[in-house]
Amino acid sequence: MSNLIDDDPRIIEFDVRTDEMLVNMGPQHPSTHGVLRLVLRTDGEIVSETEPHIGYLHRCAEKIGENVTPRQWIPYTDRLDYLAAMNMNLGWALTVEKLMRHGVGEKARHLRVLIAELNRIASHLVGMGAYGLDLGTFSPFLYAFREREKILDLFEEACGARLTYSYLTVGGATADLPPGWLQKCEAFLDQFEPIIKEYHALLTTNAIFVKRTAGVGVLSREMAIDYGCSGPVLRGSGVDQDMRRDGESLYTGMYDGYTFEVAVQKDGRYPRDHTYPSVPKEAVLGDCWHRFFVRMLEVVQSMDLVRQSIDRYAACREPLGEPLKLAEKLPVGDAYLETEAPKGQMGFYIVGNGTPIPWRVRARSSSFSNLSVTHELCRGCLIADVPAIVGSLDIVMGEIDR
Amino acid sequence: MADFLIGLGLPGWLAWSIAALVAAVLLLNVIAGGALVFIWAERKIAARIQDRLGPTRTGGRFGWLQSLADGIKLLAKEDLMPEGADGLLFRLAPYVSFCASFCAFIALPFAFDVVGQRLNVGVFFVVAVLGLEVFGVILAGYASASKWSLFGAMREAAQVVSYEVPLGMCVVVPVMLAGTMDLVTIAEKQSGWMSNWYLFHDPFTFVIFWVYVTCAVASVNRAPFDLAEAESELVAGFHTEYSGLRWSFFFMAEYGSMFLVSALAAVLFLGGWNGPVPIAQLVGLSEGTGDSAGYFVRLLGLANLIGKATFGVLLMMWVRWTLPRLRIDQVMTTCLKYCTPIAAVMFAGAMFWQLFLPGGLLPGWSRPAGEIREGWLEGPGGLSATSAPAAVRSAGVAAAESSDSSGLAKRSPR
Amino acid sequence: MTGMLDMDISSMMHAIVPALATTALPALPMAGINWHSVLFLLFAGLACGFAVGVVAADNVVRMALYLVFSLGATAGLFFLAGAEFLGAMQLMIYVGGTLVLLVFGVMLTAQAPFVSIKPSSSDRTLAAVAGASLLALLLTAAFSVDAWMAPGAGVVPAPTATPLGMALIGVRVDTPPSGSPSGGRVGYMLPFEIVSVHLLVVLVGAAYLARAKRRRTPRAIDAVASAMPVEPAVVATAAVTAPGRTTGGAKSALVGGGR
Amino acid sequence: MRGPGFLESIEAACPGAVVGSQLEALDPWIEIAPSRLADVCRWLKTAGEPRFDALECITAVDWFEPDAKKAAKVSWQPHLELVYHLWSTPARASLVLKVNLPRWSGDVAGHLPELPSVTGVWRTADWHEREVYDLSGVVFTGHPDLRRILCPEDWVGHPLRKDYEMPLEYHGIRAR
Repeated sequence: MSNLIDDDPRIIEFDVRTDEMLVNMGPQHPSTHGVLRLVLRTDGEIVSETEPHIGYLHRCAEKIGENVTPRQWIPYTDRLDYLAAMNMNLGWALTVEKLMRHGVGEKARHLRVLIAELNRIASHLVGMGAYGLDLGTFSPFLYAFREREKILDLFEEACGARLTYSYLTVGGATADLPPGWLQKCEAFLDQFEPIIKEYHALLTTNAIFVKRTAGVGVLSREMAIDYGCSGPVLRGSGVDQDMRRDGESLYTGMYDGYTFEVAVQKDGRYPRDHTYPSVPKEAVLGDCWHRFFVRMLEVVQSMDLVRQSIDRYAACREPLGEPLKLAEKLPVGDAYLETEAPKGQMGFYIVGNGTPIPWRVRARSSSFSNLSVTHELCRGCLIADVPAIVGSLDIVMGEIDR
Repeated sequence: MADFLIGLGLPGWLAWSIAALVAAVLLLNVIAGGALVFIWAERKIAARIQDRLGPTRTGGRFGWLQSLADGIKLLAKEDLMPEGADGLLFRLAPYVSFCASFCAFIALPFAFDVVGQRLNVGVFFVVAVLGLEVFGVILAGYASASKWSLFGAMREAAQVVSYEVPLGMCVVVPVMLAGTMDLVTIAEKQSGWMSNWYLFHDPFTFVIFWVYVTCAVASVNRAPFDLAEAESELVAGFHTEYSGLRWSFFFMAEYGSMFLVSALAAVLFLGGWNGPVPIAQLVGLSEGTGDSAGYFVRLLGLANLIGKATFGVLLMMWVRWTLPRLRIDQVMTTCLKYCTPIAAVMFAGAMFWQLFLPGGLLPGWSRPAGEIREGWLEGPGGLSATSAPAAVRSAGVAAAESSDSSGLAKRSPR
Repeated sequence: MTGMLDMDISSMMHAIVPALATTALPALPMAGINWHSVLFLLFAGLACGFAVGVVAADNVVRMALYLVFSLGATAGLFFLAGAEFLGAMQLMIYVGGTLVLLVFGVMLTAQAPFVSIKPSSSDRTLAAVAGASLLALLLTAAFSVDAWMAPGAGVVPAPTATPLGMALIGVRVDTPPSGSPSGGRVGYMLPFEIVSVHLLVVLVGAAYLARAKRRRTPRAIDAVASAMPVEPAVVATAAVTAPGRTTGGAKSALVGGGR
Repeated sequence: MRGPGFLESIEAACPGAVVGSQLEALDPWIEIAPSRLADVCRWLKTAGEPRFDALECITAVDWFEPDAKKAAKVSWQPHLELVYHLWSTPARASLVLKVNLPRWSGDVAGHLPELPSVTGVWRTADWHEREVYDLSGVVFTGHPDLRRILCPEDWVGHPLRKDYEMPLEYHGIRAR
């Protein structure tokens, strides 16, 4: 048997005699998107093993959830994925409404689609900008943040906050949109439409960007599902799954009447790729480039959704409806609901025991599972690939550590 | 200069040392001043590319005192040294890098005869000294006693050493066209209209220019090749642990060598101090027609060279703020699989072009470059004309026979 | 090799300075100080001082640094002697090439960050003896050559690069043409190429000797195995594409219904 | 074979594994015997129809009322309930498994309850089980690398337990 191993060319590796080095990337590191510590076992530049250490931002939000009423826990959901706080609020609000079997009016439904998709655009813009930073180019980051500022201004007008909104709450939203907001939102969309091409020119079709991302960190379909990845990471590997279409009926009900295509490569083609650059030949399905490209497509998809929701929201005449009373008693039982947050499927689980305060609150984070793939993807890559791969997973530490 | 001081009654040796000192300080400050301007320019250009304003408050509307403010901040900042660092090497590294990058300017001709020291091996000397700058980086990376700086130093050394090969090959083509390594002569050969620039001399040289630009950007560690201080991977590479004045020396060294590399490109390919349109000749002025005219022509030449070099530096800044960074193995493949073979092929092409079409495509149009440039072959002591092999026999008189008195140069061996 | 010699020639310099005052600089109207010898003293002092430093230092990296400065000062000496090409060559080949690799090697192999080499006292005496004897040999040789004792015989400050270039292709300038009509003698090109090929062979040999037969780490093995068959075709076909977009949401498997 | 039939197919595949079920709840669930959990999960992923190829989330709910007054009125016995949410990508269907564990193994305070690990079935369980071990104190036998994931390695106690007392100080930092 031993000589068999000796002859197998894949086994033998001729290399200058070197010994391996353990290197810490993080927790204070410019490219780890927050306080993530990656222990790399490197042999020269080749990374043979990566081990993520998390928990630096752990605030045990779930324990607090067992001491406050659901509406009081909304601000804690803001701080889970602080780049997409609206989607977090929405996820928690829907879960509580599912437990209490409390429906929401048409106007509130359309408002929620409008705000959630707008926040998805803002989150993907940060993802795209930060990814440019990971690969060494600074300018796309500023272009992305310039656009994101405009969205934050819109949110500030709607709910007064720019990052942690606590706006979408159980039973609708804390307040209705101010007059004239819809026109401002439409104006933003109109001027944002042509700018998308700039981002494609700056990054997606940039030769060096393609060289740094195509074929790097290939996540096969089976491994993505096995590791519980979700969102753009899953769709980047060609799995046609989007909770807005495949999720719980309560959540997909919110998107009834909206037409959108899931941004995933089906039999070699992305939906509507006539208006986007074609896939470069080096790109393998499931690599960093595809994950990035899915996010860029989702930005346009969300813009369409926002336009549709503006029209529907404007058509509703009746008032928004009152959010839940603070001391409302929770029925006995439990409820779990997964929503499509920008980073992936964000699940909330609540156990009620008849008192207004839930017995157990659980937040299933999408980045938590997405990050767990890192040690598979970063095996045998170069040091410069580690930030590229971790950046393509678009993780947020607040959501992972809870 | 020295004679003037002797006139003042200073003892001879004191006068000469002061003159030498003045020349050295003048040269040093031209570059240091240039570096300051480039630091400010980089902030402004980066701002414009990123759709923002850049410094606007420090000193007037355009924030042109920003570099001064940075300088003062760096002076006031505490010079930290990590606990495990090797004291001597840590302190020495920035100065090694700084001196290497600045001492290459001795051989660079700013105007007709305005050159620190007219070396016969000018080009070779500049490329050699450019290779020394990597020492400062290696020592800094090693002495900072941190794994990340070591990585940065390793990458920098590997990159700069391997990019010297194609850089050397690109530099050889203009030397071959001019027939000498003396930068002053190379620039003189390109005087006259813009068509005399070596850039347009033949298609091969044109391609070699762009390969030179790539290799220069890589050997100066800028833009897509700036792996040594890749902030997204190595925090800040070799100068992570530096702060304050020591860090500013690295910074000056980087901008100094950026200016050097683009000035070298200007001299070798873009006609040095000769402007696109030979205004001095048209107006009838030349070095010889008296002091003030000579002074004006040299000033014009200085403006030309600094303009071209600044254009080169701005190009590097523009590239830096738009392109992402390459990976170390891609940097190496571009060097070994793209730059070197292309440079080799173009060099061969330029050689054959030189052999078969010495005067260029339109004989009348551009000056024949085929004759011997070194006058010493006919001069006393050299080989007698009869014995020189046919290929080398000179047709015209070498242009190097210009007057060799130079304000700056202490000695100039013709 | 120059670094290893415990060559302290400062004492020797006073004896032969007037002899070596080659006036590469044109005789300038400067009374008193002869700049050339001042600079010569400076560079020679630097070269020898750092050479002593290399021998005396116990920290490997410092040793390498002193070697860099010593060879740099030697390059200065070449420039002083008017051999500009040789000076630039020394800077590029020795300091810019060889010593970069040497510092590289030292950095990578220094296990403890600052490995220090402490020669035992017996080694020191042995080295001192060998050094002193070689120094004595050199001194006697230097003093026995009369030409060197005479004041410098004004070197013609001819440009140094072109004659070397010409010598490569056969136009020898060092000896007057020996009357043969061709005048040219065999150039240095052939020996130059042979030496460079020889060096290349040496480098390849060194790399071959340093290789290590090493089993890949087990994870690397399956990484290689898994990396191989990943063609886009394989991955794409595996993607189970659900038919069309069902508007209804997912049902729990237990409740039934579904597609 | 969906709906009620599904329940019978699991019992057929793993006799004696299903201990109870609740089909009318908001999220219908099945209760599995702790020892048979790994077999049921492996069957669900490989042989079941539809294939549950993704484990979404593992939650540990600590049913224990710390203060005596309320404890008297409560209808359930103190126990630790683990909830597994599964998801089938092809069929886009979800499934909830529940497992009841004693709060302390052998009711000896301090001995953590044991449960077979499902990292063999789904790779994502690796981190989720580490988190449940870290915050709720459940030892997963067969887990390749069971150590704390969110709290520091040397943290004492399991925060999400109802009877958890925050330590007074941790490495000199005042905690309460």
